[in-house]
Amino acid sequence: MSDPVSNEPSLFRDQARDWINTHFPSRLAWTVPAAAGVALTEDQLSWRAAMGAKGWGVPTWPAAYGGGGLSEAQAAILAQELAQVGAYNPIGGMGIMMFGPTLLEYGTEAQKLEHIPRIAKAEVQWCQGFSEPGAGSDLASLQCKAEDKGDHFVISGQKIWTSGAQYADWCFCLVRTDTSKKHEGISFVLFPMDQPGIDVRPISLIAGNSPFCEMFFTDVKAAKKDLVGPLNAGWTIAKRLLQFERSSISGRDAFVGAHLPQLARDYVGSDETGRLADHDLRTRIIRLEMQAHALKLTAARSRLEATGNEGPSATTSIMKNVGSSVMQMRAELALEILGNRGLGWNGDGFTSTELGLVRGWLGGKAASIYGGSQEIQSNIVSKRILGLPDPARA
Amino acid sequence: MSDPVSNEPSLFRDQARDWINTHFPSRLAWTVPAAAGVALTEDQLSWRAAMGAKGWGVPTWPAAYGGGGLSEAQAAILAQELAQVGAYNPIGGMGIMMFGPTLLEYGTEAQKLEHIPRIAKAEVQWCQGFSEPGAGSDLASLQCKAEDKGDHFVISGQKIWTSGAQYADWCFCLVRTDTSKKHEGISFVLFPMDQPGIDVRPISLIAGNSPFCEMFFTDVKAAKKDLVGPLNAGWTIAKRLLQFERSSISGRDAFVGAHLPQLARDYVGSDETGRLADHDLRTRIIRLEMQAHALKLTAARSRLEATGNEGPSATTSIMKNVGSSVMQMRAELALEILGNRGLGWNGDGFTSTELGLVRGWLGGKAASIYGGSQEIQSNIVSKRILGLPDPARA
Amino acid sequence: MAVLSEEQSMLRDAVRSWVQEKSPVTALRKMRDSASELCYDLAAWNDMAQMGWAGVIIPEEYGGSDFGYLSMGLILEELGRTLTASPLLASGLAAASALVLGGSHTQKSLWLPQIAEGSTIATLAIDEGSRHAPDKVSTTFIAGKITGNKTFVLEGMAASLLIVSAKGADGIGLYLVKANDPGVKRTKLSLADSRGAGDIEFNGAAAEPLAGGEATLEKVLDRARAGVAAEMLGSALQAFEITLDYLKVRVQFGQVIGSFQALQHRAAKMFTDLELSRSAVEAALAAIDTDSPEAAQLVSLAKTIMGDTFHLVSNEMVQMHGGIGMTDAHDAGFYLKRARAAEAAFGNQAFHRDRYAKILGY
Amino acid sequence: MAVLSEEQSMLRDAVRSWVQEKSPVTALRKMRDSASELCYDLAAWNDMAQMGWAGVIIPEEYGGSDFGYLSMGLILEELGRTLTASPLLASGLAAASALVLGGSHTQKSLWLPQIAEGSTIATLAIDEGSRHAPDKVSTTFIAGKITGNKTFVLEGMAASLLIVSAKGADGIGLYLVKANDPGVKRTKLSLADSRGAGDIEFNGAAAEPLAGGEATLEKVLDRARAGVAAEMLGSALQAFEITLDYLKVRVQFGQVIGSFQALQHRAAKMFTDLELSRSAVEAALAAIDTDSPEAAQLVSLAKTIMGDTFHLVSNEMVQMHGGIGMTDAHDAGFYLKRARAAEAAFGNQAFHRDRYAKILGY
Repeated sequence: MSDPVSNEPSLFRDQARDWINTHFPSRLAWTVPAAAGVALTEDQLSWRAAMGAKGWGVPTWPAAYGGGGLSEAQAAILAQELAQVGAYNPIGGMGIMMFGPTLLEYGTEAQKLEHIPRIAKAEVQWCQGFSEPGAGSDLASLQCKAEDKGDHFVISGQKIWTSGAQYADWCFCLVRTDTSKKHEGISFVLFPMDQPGIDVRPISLIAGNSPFCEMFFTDVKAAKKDLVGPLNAGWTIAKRLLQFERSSISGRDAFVGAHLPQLARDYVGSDETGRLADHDLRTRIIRLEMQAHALKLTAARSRLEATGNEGPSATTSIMKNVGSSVMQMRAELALEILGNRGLGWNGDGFTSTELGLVRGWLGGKAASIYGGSQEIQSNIVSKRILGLPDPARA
Repeated sequence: MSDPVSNEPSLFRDQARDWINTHFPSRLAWTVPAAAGVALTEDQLSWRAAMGAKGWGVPTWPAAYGGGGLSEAQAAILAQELAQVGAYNPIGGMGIMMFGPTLLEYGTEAQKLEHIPRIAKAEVQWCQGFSEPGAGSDLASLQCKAEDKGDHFVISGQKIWTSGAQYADWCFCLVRTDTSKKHEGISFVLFPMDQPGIDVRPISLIAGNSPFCEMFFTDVKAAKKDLVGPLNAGWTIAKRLLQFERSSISGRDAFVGAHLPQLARDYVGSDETGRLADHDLRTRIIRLEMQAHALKLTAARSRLEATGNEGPSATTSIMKNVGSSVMQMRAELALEILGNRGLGWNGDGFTSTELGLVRGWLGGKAASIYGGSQEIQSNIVSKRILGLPDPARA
Repeated sequence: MAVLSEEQSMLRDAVRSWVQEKSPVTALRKMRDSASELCYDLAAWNDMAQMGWAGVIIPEEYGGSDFGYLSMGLILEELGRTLTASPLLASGLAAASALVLGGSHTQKSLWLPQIAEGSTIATLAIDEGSRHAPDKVSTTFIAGKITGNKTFVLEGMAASLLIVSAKGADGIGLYLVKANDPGVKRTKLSLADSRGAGDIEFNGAAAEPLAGGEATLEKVLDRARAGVAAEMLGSALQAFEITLDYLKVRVQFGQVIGSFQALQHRAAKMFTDLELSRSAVEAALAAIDTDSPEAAQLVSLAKTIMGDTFHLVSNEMVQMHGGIGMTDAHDAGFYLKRARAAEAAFGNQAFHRDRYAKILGY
Repeated sequence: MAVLSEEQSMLRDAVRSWVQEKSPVTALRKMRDSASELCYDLAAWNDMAQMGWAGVIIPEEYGGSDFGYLSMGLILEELGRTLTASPLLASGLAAASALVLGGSHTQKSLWLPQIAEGSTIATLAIDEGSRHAPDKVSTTFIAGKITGNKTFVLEGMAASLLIVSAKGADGIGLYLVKANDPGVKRTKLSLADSRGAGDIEFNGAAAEPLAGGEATLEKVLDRARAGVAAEMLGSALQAFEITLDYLKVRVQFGQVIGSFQALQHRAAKMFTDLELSRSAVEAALAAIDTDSPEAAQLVSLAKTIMGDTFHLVSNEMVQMHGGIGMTDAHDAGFYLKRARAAEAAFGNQAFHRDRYAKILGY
């Protein structure tokens, strides 16, 4: 599955470059992965298969489970070499960002061997059965219940805000296995989505798309072997998974969106001193750009400091909030820069960039809600990091 | 004490103007009242006596208690006429803003006849014995206690943040008369300051002045006749007094401080388009000026809407917070405008205006702390006005 | 709330009950989903016109009630509560103002009664680029003909009378152009807030001037701005109240979320901003009614404060509702989209901050 | 915290224990109350110099340790925690940088060893007006003589060597002037933060140029700015930690006030800003150490973010302490006053926001 790789950086760089040149279909250069639900071209399939076989879609996961087995330094070199030729990573989704790392920590050997290699090859798409209508920020109040039927559980209830449920093969799901306790009555189970009793309904969002679904479960089955961790110990695993989720989000959001200085030069113009003509707007663009820059430096510092650590630390909580706020503010400023042209919904009257910025602005409002809302993140910082207490209950 | 005044606005205006021309010493034109503790000049004494005798220092208070007995409309005309010739109102202080209005509502006829006329003539200075070291925002947790000794109370304990205690003749004071209850164990008493057992110590503040004092009471006496309202019913009266305090503060703070556009023109200069040369700073000055302008319009609207009402309503709580925030922001911006010259403490290297702005900036930080902190005001708005509940106690 | 006359109170109450009964947010949703060409409900507009709302600022001799801008503001505020789409702002306020301020007796006699009865929709065609810049005009008026491109004309597709800013011999002025002139070409724009707008090309369209040049233009724009601000006030208030109601019923962690102090303080901030906004909006409308020299300054103040407030409240509406606020099935998205469109209309906050300071000389 | 070398960790620990033991905030208070002429404690300064801190960025051949700017930042951060007043920034960092970057071998040989051992205090004299504007220089260098007025020179009264920006034949450059030159007249300024500064008049004072002109000046200023930012980081961290401790002990309404969510979220905001600030400050110092072309941009970023953060934290320190924070007996006022002085030093946030964008071309 994986050829031996050199530990010498410059040698590894040569090896990586050679491999990419051999396997990356040049017609895909500078393209992006297909959206969820869209059929792949032959090139896209071949690139995914190659990266999956090599394990380089998840370069630092252990080779024993289909990962690349690379060091962080090698993974960084690989990323540079991929970027060099405009090659995207074809292995992505929930399984990579959240479920895989969690299962690597909490799964049994059998579970890891069953699921991780298929994630690493992007053969299986996962979805996340966490939130419920009454359990959003207060996730642990979830009600969806699993009854013990000997060799399997039977699950009934409702989940909501499930990304890509309509395309998913498997679901990792939080279920209530003890109604007498709150946090200690939750279990973490896996089950396939192609079974009776699962009703998936896409939710139409304000941006006009439907990236999330509601899921209604009626007597859905999960095998006992697919219980992760002990019974009623799912909350600990869920918290860890949410850390990975926040970590992946925080690294991502802040740099999504328009290049504001350039957009403003195009739409607003510059004055004779070379400054953007709208000074009020310019000041706010600068503040945003500085915030984004500082976040980028913080992410780099955090990676450096974590060298040798076990994974994302609690400080990722600050990055999630700053990241989503930077992203949302960038979208707001882009809209303001566009002026009247930032109000389009569809039609020929607007360019696709303009329409994309409007849709992106609306879609981005979710960033401070999902994966732990802004308020929850602030609670986490103030309680876990700063040690501020809960109010006394009198 | 008070000549009959006409109810016809133009006639009243003539009367007011005549009276002012006769009684206002022209040497005082455009001067300000002497600071607390400074001896008055002959002119100042004569002006205070004239206004006190006429009752026009408190124009809308009932004439029966030494007030002016004027309508709101007449009081407005009087204020205009005073402003016209640069005449200040020599009757001020705690008694006017807070204690007088409260006693007018809650005092017995005998109490009003004893105290209000002397306040209206500025013959007696009052101070406020409310806060304690352990009872700031949570005022009702006060400990200073009063024991019933038949015809009088004996008071022991400590008060803090008492404005002008070193110059006060009387104190209105919250004391604990029942230790078994919190809010329902507080009484509102009055006592003279020139008696044994009162130790007043000025507190040195970060601005370098000492406008507040600590007061230590050891067996201080308050006569039973000087209990305002029923025993253990002082909290209601205190809340009303705090409303008057906030109302007087909110009307005042927002317009304290430098005229920023002018200050900025002088220190920063303008560009060729006539805009202030520092555009980043300019944007923030505009925001502040707009906030102040909107607050001014709100104060006017609130006065208009309150026509016929019984006094300051709960909406004054928003004005206190906006007022103190505008005042503090104005001071911050003034400092920024001054640049290096906004860092002076004393000496010839700085103008008195510059030094005054620095001291004012520091002193103004108290505005969001006293008279109900910013946090308390926000609690009041969210609970009393918006009806948001306290957290459930589990 | 400003102290209202008895007639104003009655008017406000009438609008309020009509809006709640006949024009809830579902009306806008239905209109959007039907992909209406007009972008407003014609029957509702006829109702409104019949109740005289289109003639509120029009003198009685030209078929209006001469009730003033504060009264018009009351109507727009109530309409704003449910995001009611109608040509009232473009026609009954902005275009009518242009005719009232700059029209000859003949022009007024012809157009104002039709506007007041709602049979003619008129509108302003001012902006040429993506940003509001009424002093930057390339459109020309030469020998009775208008030539140039106007963009983002509110109700541009529905209007039969266009009031166009153009450069003539004496500088910038306003001109009347009939929308059915062969020299007029219109293109519909599909907007996020589902309101009606179009781009308009003028190729030598016949035009007649209004009096007063740039001074009239500025006054007309200020009236439109104050009107938008009044509408925004209603929308922001409703968005806030919906959110406040949700804070009182949504339970997480065994508490209604409105019991969490961080949310309480953010709610208090919104309430505060709404109170300040109301003061500014009402002062601007009142200043227009009295033709105060401070009107321009107050209008810029109102448009800015109101813009910032609606911006904040619409964002908080989504955030405080959490996931449900992100769904199209909830109304939050409608308020959010309308907020940005209203902010941009006739100059955004940055434009009006700059203008406010320029008026005051810094 | 940046990943430190072993030497850097040792240095930081040494500074930390010295600061906590020898230079708590009470030292500044005592200095202020004694109305010291120098505005720093001479014994403490001698301690610091003896430990080699004044020579950290000076090459070994001129008596320093050549330890770099990140190391100097570590020292300043620790000193900033207790607001320690010393000429380290003015002399050991800013003036030393000018000599290192622009000095001839002779100049370096003469001055750098004295600066490194702390026996000579040197400082920059740059600003001429109330605002930082290093490109606006009226002071002239003609025929070996400096003439002009400099204001707000840090440690201006203590310094024996002045490094002055002036206009010479080739434009703006830096010049060495001895403070005891008969053409130098100094006036002490009494500042809110109790640090030392003076106005300086130059009337034909003898001067010798440093090399590199305006480019050197900018690099020197960037080093000073990064140093101030590092000091601010320490001050802001300490102010935050003192406040956090208070939130955990002060009881109102039967709760420690740190249990109130609104205060918790404000604390979380401060923590977040401090983390972002640290990243920017360390990146700026590291960029100077590697002479990165991004140094100027990173320095403006650091000075701005750090300025905004210290501004916020110092205000919250007073507000969250309530009345006690307003008293001179508490340390909050010292942090507040120092915050504003440090914000203004070598360009405030507005200056550096503008500069940041100009560097990036917008």
